[in-house]
Amino acid sequence: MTAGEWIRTTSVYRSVIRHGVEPTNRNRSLIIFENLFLHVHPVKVREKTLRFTHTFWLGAITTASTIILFVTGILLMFYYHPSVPQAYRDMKELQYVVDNGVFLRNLHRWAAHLMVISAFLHMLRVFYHRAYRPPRQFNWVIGVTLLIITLGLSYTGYLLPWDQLAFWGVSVGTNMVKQAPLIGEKIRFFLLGGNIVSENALLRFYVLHCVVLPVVLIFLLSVHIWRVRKDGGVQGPPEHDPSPEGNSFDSLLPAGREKGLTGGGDSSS
Amino acid sequence: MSNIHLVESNDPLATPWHVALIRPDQRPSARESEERYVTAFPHLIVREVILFQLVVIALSLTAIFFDAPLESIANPVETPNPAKAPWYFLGLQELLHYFPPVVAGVLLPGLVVIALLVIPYARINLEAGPLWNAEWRWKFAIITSIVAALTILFAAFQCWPVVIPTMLIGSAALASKRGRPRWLWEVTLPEWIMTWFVVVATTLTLIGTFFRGPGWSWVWPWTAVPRA
Amino acid sequence: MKRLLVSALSIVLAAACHRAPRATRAAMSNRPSLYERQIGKQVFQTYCAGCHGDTGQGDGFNAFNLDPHPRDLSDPAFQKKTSDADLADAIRRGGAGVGLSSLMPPWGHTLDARQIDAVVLYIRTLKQDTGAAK
Amino acid sequence: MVSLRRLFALSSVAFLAVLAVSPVKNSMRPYRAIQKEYERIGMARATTLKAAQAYASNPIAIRQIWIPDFDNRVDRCTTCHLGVSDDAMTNAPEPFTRHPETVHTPKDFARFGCTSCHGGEGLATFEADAHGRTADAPSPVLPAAYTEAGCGRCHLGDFVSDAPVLSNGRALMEQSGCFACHAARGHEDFRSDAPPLDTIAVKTGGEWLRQWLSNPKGVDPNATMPNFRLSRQEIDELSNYLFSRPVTPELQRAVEAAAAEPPGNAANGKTLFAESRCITCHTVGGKGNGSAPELGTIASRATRGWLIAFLRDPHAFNPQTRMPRYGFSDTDVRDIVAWFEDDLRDFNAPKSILDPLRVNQTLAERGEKLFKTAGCFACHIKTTKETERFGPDLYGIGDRRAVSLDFGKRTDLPRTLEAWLDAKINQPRSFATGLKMPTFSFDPEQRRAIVTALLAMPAKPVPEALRVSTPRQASLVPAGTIGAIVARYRCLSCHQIGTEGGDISTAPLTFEGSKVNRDWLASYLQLPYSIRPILPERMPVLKIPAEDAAKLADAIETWYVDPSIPDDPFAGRPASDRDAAEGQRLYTTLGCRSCHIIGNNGGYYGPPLTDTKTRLKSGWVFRFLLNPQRWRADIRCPNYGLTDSDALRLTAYLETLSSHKETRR
Repeated sequence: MTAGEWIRTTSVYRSVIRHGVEPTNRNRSLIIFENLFLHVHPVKVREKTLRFTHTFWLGAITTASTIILFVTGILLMFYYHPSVPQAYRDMKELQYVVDNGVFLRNLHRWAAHLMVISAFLHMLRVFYHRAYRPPRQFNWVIGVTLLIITLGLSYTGYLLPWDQLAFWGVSVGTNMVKQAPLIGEKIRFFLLGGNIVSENALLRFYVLHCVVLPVVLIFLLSVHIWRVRKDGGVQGPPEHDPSPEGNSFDSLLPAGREKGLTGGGDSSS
Repeated sequence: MSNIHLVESNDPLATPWHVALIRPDQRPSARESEERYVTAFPHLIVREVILFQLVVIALSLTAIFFDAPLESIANPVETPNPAKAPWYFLGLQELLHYFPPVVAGVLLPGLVVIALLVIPYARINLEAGPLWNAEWRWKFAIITSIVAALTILFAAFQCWPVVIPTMLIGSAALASKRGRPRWLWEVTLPEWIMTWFVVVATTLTLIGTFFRGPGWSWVWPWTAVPRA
Repeated sequence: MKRLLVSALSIVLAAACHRAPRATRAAMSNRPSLYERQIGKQVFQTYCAGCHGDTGQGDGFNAFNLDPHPRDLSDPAFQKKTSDADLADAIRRGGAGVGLSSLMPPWGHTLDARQIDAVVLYIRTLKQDTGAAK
Repeated sequence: MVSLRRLFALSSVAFLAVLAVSPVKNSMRPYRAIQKEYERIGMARATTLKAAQAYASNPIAIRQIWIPDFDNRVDRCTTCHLGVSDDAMTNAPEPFTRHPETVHTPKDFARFGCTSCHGGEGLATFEADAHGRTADAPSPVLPAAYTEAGCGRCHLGDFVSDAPVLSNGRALMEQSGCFACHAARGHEDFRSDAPPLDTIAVKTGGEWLRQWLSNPKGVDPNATMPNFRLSRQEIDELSNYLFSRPVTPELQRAVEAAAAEPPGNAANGKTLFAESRCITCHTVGGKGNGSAPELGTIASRATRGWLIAFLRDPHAFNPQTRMPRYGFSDTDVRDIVAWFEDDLRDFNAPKSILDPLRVNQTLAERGEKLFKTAGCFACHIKTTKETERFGPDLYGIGDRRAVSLDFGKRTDLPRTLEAWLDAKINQPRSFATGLKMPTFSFDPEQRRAIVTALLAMPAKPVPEALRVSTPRQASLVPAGTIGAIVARYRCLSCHQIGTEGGDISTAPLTFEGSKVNRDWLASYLQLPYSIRPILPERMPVLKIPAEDAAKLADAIETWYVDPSIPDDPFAGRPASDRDAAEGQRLYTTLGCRSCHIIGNNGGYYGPPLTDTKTRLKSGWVFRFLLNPQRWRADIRCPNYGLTDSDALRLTAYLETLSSHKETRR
């Protein structure tokens, strides 16, 4: 008996993992069913959706950036004080004293940029593939909301280093908000906790960046991904009928139904 | 499409596998669906993990070779010239250069967000076929006049970064009526509009990021002096 | 094990380099910092130049009525034969203190050790460059 | 599937490899190697086994000095500069060299850290960042030439001991009138002592004014007015404007009346001039103190009438002037000016040099505008609004980041703050066209001093508790009758009382009453003589009337006394002849005669002691001998470290010295 086999006989292991390791379809299904995180996937997927050009994996890239941002962000929070001038000093401390501090900060910064870009490209991809069509209308709306939240996260995070770039970037941005008729001034005051970008603004942006927006993001992202599956999996390029005059069942049927009928795991959760 | 009815039922016995209602003016053709299915594990999951690793590798390499910018400590009395917003808002800031703040800072972004949100609910998007599919005379007149109106409107504000893409995309849309190349002919009206939006937004963002110097004046990226 | 190695190594090194510190301290006087020279110059011009002259040649305006004459501090031979410690001692205790003319007053109560060191450093810069003169 | 597995394996390896880069880089940070090097050098230099072990057992870690009281400063410089307080590291290679001893080192390392004095980024653990050799560094390390700027951030006084360059720079800035145009912390109430221009039309001629405006220093080497590099046209406009200004009627009458007076006796004037000791402030042919105008060509500079009227009452012409109002008689003044006209004139000057200018009204109007736009008013018009200065303010100039400076045309300069400042002072208008700052002719040493003083102006003042400044004492300057006498003879132009007054005289008056005998003082005021013949700056014969002199002497005897100086150092036990003889022996063995004259014997570096008994009070002599520098910090007389009894014996000896045979008591 190898060590691996022995481990699999222990009661602790069996209390955690309830399926075997043999590559049978049953085990492969159980892996998906029995894992909270994996069960957003169907058990079976159409093979062609795995092709790179089908979706360009843009949603996955955005999600991957999100995961990186969460990990690096939590680590950075251990070293950060949202106060003046300590916030800026903490940037210096990351650079000079904290082990891998520069790497963490760089990773967080570049991942944030990647997330904005990939989310935007994801939106374009979905649009050009007409994947917003029924039944995916609402998921499109959630997606647009997620894009706005992504911009909000990036923007609130922009202030936190409290350097010239941050201060003036945020000053310029919040001055645009001020232009909104009637409520512009009020919104700006509400965002900044005052009439100028000050320590209050730093604290508000910090709370928005580290608590409010991430929680909303997790919530909406879960709904978004869950609905991708509920709506019949990812939708790639619209399928062309070879003859323009002709009509196929595919274009008549809502895309989601089709897979449900042909044995996808739609109704299994 | 009112002659098509979908049968909604969960009873597999009551629901035949395929129901086809064939319009009298069209010939019946049932395409054989040869969809192959694979289990999500490992095929999808492994790909996802690889993708995640690739993203981490790409970002780590970037993080190792390029440091995130950090300037001197915030100083409310020392205004940098120009003071720039984060890059994704520089398109808006560039618009601010041409339009009154209410228009550029509130109206236009608000319109964009609303337009994006209603996309899946607008009939024009759902039913869109190739632009020149039918009623082309009428469409040609409308599109020509809209493009012309937009061009004149933006030209009135001397907003050339919008005028030029508008004219280019507008003429491309009109030119696609010729039917060649084929893929161009197939582009729908919503797609033309989105393309126009993307090109304009990208142009404005690029200009705001790389071509704007002190006093929001035009500079070339290669002649740009370090910010003072 | 590592500790043992370090100790052994240090014994060897200490033995090998026993003479090093003395040599480096002597070398120090050739490299006063700019600031030290500034202080030395200031002290010299305030307290010494009246008799020893601005360039240390013993030609200050008060020199002519002093017998014996003030020392020519720029004289290379003098510079060579007098150590820093001797110079500092003469400044501190005055001529009478080191068995020379009492006309050179003791400065030990007026200047602190740091200022005297600085002035010694400055006096060293007054040495005439015989090579260049010829 | 196989290729997917291979890809997965490959990407996993790459994934782990890439994530390992940063920790590896982290473990190879430069300070680690530097600390190992220090250990090596330390062990090589160690003379004892214990010392060597100490070097070996030093952990490799970031070291820092934390100063909570000073903006929460953290200095990690000692992470690499490990040997700053290690005697064995004298002359070790950088970064391990021991810090030279200064007033604050090594004792104050823990109190002030490193960046408080030297600048630089204390938090940094990389050399380039720490020393500020990056493009956007907020405070680069001060270059060695400007090191004393660090002292000036806490030491706010004009004179900072042990910082000669800084002190010189601050004095130069004050003298050159920098603060008339530039606002700076601590100089808010600066007033330029440039003369008012109201009487210029009756004082001088158009030709002289033209020469002066084109280059003040060329006309008078003592000029404090900088060169404004005016064009011929601008000079014409300004001269016309200045000559068009109305002259105060009384002064005009006085000048005209004086011009009509008969000529004086030049020979007598020459004698009067010499005993008036004008070169205590002025120069003649370059000889003299130089804090007032050169008089070698005075008769070609001002009209006879103006000179006579001015000498009679300078304060009517310029209430700010430091020139005393001598007690000359009307004839005296005529004689002096007659001598001026004979000898002190510019013999090469055109005859018309003092001819008044015929005012052209258009030019004068343009000149009035120019007077404002060129900033002349900043020094010459006493405005009530002192908060608004003509030039840019100097707040925080020492902390300006190099990237925020406008180098303009000066592409030749290194992009550093000190290079920018030095060039600004040297050639202010070389940066762009249309700049207004005039050109001062400072030599490189003076520029270094001024740049040092500028670099000492921080953006944010150091915390209150760390500031060292001479407290502004309540004024000890008298008012009333005595005050009027002091003001008339401008005692404070040369002497100090408390913290006020000039620095030309070596004798501060704050405790003068404890120092000199009243009777001696009264006669000295009427007819002073040279106490320090080596100095060109001597007490002028001000022709103070006996009555005024007596009043002054009484006031000094009463008010300006130091209670810690005993009236009778012998405490009721008068010194014996033996004590005096012993004192005389001390006088010889200590070598006092190298500087002091008694009779005909001795040097004249210090004041002669022949008349000690008449001049000085014994209590003061005793206290002075114990610690000369207590009287005045820059006293050259060495502290011999005398015991009380030796000092008393020496006092007893000096008390026997009197040129008058009779004794007063």
